[in-house]
Amino acid sequence: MIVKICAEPFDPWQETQAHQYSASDMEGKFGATCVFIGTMRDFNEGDDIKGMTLEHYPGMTEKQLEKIVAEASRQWPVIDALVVHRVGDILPNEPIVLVAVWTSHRGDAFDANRYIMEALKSRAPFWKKELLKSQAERWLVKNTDGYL
Amino acid sequence: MIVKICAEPFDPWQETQAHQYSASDMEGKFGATCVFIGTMRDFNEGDDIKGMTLEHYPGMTEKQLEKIVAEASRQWPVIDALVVHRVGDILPNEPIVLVAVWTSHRGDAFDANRYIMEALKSRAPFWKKELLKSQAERWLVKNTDGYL
Amino acid sequence: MSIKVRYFASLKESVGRSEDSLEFAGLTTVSDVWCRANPNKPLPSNSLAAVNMDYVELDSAVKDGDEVAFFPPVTGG
Amino acid sequence: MSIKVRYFASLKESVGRSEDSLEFAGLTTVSDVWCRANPNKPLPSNSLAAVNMDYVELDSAVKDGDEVAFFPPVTGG
Repeated sequence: MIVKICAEPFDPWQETQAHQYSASDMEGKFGATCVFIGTMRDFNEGDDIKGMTLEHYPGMTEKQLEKIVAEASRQWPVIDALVVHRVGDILPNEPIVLVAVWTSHRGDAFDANRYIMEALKSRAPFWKKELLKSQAERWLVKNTDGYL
Repeated sequence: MIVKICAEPFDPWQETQAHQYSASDMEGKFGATCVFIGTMRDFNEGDDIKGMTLEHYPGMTEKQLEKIVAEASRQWPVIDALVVHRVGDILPNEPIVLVAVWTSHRGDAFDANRYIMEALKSRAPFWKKELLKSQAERWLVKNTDGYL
Repeated sequence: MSIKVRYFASLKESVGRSEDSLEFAGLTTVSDVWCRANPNKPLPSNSLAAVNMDYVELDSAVKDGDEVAFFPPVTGG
Repeated sequence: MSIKVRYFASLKESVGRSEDSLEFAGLTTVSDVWCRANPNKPLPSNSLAAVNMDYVELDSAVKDGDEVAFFPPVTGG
């Protein structure tokens, strides 16, 4: 189980692949992998967005993410999990968050991944400030719920 | 939306990355990507598995998969989707199926992906025959439900 | 009329062939196609059937030129 | 006792600094820490608080050496 905060752009496919290939004891043991990637869009609430700055609370962010992954692992039989989250200045089309979960069966992979994503969105201390095309800046006020 | 049947081993990360990068009109437009990968395990129902042969019904398989993706796209606002499924002789640790879904919001990506996976498991004409370490062969009789 | 019949997976192994070409006169259904092709063998109860690559019920009508397929429950993914 | 106070995001901008070091005597709670550090400014109602990097309620006790943080609702992911 790995949690990483990343100040530079990252490639979610490479991260997931590298993590899986490095865990050679998982070979042949997992049947299901669910990966979620959140990517920065170039629009939000009707405005064109030029970029975004992601602030975090070093130390607390990692602590909360590790807690969330541990909670998911208690609720579902998670074989391995990887969480990568960007901080700093982000451009549209760049990945913000990657959550990957390896399990034996598909239902558990979906459920555990979604649990981690929802918990991350509501509890991991990150804050987004958007830079609009008009040069105005604004803090995002709250995250939306991922269940309808 | 692309559906592919693949007679050779494939790299799910490369496939997803290549698909996303080739769809340049999606750049900055999607916020969520959910990827599911089913991988062959080296054990099943208490037996060690050496390999597996996946048979399909060429033509009908593609037709059913395209139908399933179209159904998902009617139920959720899917921006793009990719389905890749192996056929032929498969070894443990090789990917069997890849489903990737791009949407604006995370809930839709999870829901649409899971819908496609469940429908694929119950309706896409594929059949698995396992080769046990004992050299015995057996057809899998049925797929399990992915919801508990 | 002329009907192509296809078999897959364990059903293919149990009938011992992967396809049949039937020629006969008159209207018919999917289950009649099975009986004509396999007169002494009942269709296993959990079998699925397709006509022209779409799932159908066993009492569906079949017309000239159709491709009828029989196979066990699917196990992909 | 000595308490380190930290502020993040819009709350950091609105108080105009990222941290404070408080020294005082006696027991106290998280909301007392806010009042000592920001005597003329009420804590915005939707603010979250943490002690030593764990979420806490505003009436939680604070002890010598704790790091107390205040921040707006989180918006990661």
